Amino acid sequence: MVHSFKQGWQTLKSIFTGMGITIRHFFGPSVTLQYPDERDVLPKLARSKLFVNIDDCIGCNLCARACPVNCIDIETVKAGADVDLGKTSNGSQKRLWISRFVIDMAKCMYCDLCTYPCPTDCIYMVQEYEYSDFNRDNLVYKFSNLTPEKIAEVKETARIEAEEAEKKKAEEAAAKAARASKASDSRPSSVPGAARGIPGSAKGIPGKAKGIPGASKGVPGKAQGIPGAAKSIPGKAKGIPGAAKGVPGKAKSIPGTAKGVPGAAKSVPTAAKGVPGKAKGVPGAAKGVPGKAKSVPTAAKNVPGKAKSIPGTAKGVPGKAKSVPTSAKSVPGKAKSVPGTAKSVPGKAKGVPGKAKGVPGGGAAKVPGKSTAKQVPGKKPPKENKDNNTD
Amino acid sequence: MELTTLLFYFFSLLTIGSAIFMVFSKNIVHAAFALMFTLLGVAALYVLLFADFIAATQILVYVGGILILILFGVMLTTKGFTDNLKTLTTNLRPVSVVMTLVAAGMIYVLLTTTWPVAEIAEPEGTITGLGTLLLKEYILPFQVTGVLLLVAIIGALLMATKVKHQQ
Amino acid sequence: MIEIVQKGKSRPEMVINMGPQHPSTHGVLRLEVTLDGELVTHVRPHIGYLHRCFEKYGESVGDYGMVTPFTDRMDYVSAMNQEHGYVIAMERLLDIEVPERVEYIRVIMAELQRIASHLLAVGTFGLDLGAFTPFLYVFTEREKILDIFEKSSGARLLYNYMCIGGLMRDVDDDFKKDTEEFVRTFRPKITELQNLLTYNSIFIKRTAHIGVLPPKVALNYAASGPVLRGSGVKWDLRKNNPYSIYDRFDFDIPVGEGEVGTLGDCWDRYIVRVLEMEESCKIIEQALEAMPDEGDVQQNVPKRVRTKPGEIYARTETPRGELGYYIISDTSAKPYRIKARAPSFVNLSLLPAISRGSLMSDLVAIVGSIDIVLGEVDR
Amino acid sequence: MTWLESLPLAVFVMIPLVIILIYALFAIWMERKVAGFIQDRLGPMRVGGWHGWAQSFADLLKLIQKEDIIPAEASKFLFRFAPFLMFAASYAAFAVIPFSSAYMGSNIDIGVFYLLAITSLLTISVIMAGWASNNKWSLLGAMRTAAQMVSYEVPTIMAVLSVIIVAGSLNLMTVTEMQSGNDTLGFLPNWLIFQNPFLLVAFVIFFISILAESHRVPFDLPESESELVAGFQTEYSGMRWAMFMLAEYADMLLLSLLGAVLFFGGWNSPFGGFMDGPIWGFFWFMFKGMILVFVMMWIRWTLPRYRVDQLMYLCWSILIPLSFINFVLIALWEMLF
Repeated sequence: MVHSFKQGWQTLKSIFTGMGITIRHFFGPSVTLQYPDERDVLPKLARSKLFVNIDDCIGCNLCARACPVNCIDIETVKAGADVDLGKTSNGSQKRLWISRFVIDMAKCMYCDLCTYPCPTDCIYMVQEYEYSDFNRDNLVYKFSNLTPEKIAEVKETARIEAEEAEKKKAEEAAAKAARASKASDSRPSSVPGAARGIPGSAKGIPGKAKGIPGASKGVPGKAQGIPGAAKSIPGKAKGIPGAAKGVPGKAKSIPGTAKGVPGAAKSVPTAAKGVPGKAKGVPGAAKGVPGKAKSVPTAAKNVPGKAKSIPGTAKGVPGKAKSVPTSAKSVPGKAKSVPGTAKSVPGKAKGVPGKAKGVPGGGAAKVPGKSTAKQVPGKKPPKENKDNNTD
Repeated sequence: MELTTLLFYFFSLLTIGSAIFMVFSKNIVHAAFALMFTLLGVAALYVLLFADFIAATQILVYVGGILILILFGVMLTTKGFTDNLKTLTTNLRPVSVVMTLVAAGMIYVLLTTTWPVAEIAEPEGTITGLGTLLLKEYILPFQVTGVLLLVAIIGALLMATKVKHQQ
Repeated sequence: MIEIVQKGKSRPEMVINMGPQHPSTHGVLRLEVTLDGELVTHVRPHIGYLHRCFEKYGESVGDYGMVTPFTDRMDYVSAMNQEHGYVIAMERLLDIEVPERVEYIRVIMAELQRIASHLLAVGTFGLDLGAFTPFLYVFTEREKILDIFEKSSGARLLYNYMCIGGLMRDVDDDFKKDTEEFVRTFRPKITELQNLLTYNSIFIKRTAHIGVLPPKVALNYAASGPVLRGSGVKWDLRKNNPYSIYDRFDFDIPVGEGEVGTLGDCWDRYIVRVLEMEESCKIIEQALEAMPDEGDVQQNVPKRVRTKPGEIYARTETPRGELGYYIISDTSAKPYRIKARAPSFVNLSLLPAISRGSLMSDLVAIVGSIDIVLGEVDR
Repeated sequence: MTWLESLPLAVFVMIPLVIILIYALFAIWMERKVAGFIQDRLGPMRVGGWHGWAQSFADLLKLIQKEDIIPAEASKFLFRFAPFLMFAASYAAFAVIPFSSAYMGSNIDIGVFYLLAITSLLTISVIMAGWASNNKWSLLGAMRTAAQMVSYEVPTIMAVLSVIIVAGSLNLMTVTEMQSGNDTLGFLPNWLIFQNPFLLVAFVIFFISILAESHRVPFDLPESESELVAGFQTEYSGMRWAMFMLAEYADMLLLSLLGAVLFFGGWNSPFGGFMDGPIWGFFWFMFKGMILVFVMMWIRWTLPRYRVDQLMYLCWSILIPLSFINFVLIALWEMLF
């Protein structure tokens, strides 16, 4: 009897002790953060997302080899002997075109092993952690800043050089050379007939491209990235909130914008942050409607006598003249204009190779105003844009 | 029609309908739940007769107690699924003959009796009256019932401990 | 009249599947429970829902250093301890001497991780028994530890912080201060937990005399960690077979004593974890005091791991028990064979033995008190 | 009475429904806030602005939109019917609660008795839901609930009876009226809990029992989510599940209000004549009820839950004998003083 009363008292006592503790916490402060409004300050070493400073990348493939889950995919093309690719920030000479530098963040396990072997420290983890997406494909980040045309061009060059080397060999052993040449033909890296005459279409409209907003993921005010094109037309393209949230990989996919400036299409995260208000909605090169890839012809026109065959080509492949892939994500009404640049597909402009070699960087600035068709604000870009997500 | 009359017919139908369902249902659990409606209907009829205490007792004892006991019995004693438990009708012919006769007799009585119609009068203090009756006039039956229940409880306890002992 | 219709084989028992999506199986464990009423007559754990081929991966992934992040993923609740075991195994295989500072940092990290892991274990144990609030209180403390980890390693859960021969990077500048601060504020929280949960009489009722694991059975099943110590067996590799620099510290090994119930019941396993957190605090304090302030954590890290044919078995004490790595090496860059002896897996095998005859609700308590991590069980 | 005449009656009986609905929305929000604050969190903060006050509305909206899933093998009618029966039982019991000196659903003599009788329907509806779901977890949960509720009805009734023999009436309005004013000493209100020392014990028994009756922690075995997934509610979704929640919260309020009537003077102001009157009476009554609800929540977020056999042990071996002894002692005290 006494025992059970004692036990009962113990029970009540322990319950009241517990309730005392919880009521103290009831009146105590909260330890949580109201997340989207308040954010925790991440330590500077926090590992949240991989980033590649492509300017410093020498294409050594060490990071891809260090990755335990193979989420990094690098493809390089040998630069010609006469081409100077510049140096990295720590002074090593770059010898390879990085035609493909893809990191699949959906696969990445954030182990940080890839960052240690990098000789130029160009791959590293950054603190950005809010990049979840509904589509797994959007977690594949592309860092190469070469346009498809440029890639095709450098590949063609590499192929020709390789072929020349082969020919030299072939002179020595003809049968052997024939076989070797076939093999090199079938390699994907040497697509014949790359359209090289096209770059520069965006550059040609410096005065008009006052703002190519919209490609950002919805809210213009948050577009953090700026495609390289902005750099090439400083002071004129007042605000080009770029393709996506500072993801350099997206910059590539605005062919019209970045085309003319291979190498310059650096992602400048946060650069465009304040800009969207100015983004007036003039698309870069074409109307954004496939089939009306007018900017391409005009761009080509400025390369007199050289790219003659291109207008017809671009028009002939309407389905493939696609505008910015990332812009497909933009919410109509917010992303007001879509830089709907057309692009002629490599392989079609067969007449061009060799002739337009000097174009990137050159004859672009002369594009007449008529090439800048105005994009209707609020219009959604064509659906098939997504397919154009090549690099 | 008056609301009370309407309610009376509604609850009568509920009672009879669910009773019929209960009798003819093959599934014993369904039958048990149908019994619940019957009991509730009866309770509502008690209310309409101003027997509020009886009505509440009806719910408390039959619905809250006995019916749950039945359900418990059904669910706990058969260790398989209750689906496997089916009611079976036997001796259908003799029973229907007898029941038809009984029903005919009852209907005859129902039709031939002249039912007195009285003014509705709400009785005052049903519990007080009940309490007085139970503790004065019917004290002996009341006590005997109590003893009977006590015996039942002791018996149940004994049976339960025996089963436990055997295990 | 009532007729009982026999449909096929009628069994007096009810078989239910607890899991793989059940709130209290701590992951994707599936328990096939045979019930007689609410009495458990038999339990069969079905595992493998989280199998990620750790061992096979380790043999194919590239080189020895690339295995470390996968060890994190075995017992993701105590990743530091998993790494610690692996790097110790590799260092013994390669005969690498580890700098003093690295050893101290590793021990501090491992002990912090032990506290974090035990906090999770006691929190979820309470959660299984219906006490939601202590779970969040201990999580607040766990977050502080994760903050310390994040500052130094950059990650909050899967660190990949230790590497063969050293550490991936040096600790944060505030590391010492943060850790001291944590230990100082953590001790009162243990007291609070004791008052709120441990000595709550309902909690005691739910855990005392439940799932009793006699010492002999525990040893026969090769149980380890708090499950073994809960049965009163004083066995802790940090003391019995010291690795790293654990022989330099002064700490006790708490064992279950059957304070409120039978020796080896759920409460004993629980209290061992709580007391171990205090011991870990002691170790951390001593280590912080003795830790050299300067030193390159990478100085003995081999540029390339070159192995000779050989084999090694190294075992360490993780929060869940004895974690052993058995590695066979050849001259290639990849391990020939890696086998991990996972304590959760071994401890889980106890479940049928100690849960027979208990109630359904006790089964939940027993699973919680064994504290398994399915990542480690399935590997 | 004709149809038209009964219209005001219909409005009259709807008043508790409105109270329950508003209270349920508030209580669900409150539960979350209490849980949040106790756990060093903030609880809902976003919907509606100030401290997420509209969270319950958002949830309601969500639940309305949800698909009404009925398992293929379920007993369809019973599955659909059970939540409504449960809520109907809770709601019907509010008829005899004296919300204020001016409002009471039905002023019948057997008030408490009726209330206890009608709440026994809750047990049936739980069994119905559990059985009709055709799910083992549901059935286990339902059996536990039924056993628990039937058992705890006994100590509840004993505790209520203890009050009744002091008050001398089953009518809750009468019970409340006799608690108005201050007691002989002058500073304590004339509430029953201060009138008889053994009523304090009765209150403890009553409170423990109503925790079990409304299946709250530490007696939340019917839904013990760590064991039985969600007990008898496992298969329910959308509005039917919301009906269960509504019934559960209504039950909580009902029993808390009953406690307020029986022990804390119902709608009587704690300050004697000060702040008295029908409207204030309603306020005080709900206030007292909500304090008991708050204590229930406070307990919920503090304690672990009992095991099913321990629950039964507590009921049959401790509470029932204790309540019987207490009952006799109260009767003796009443005879002596």
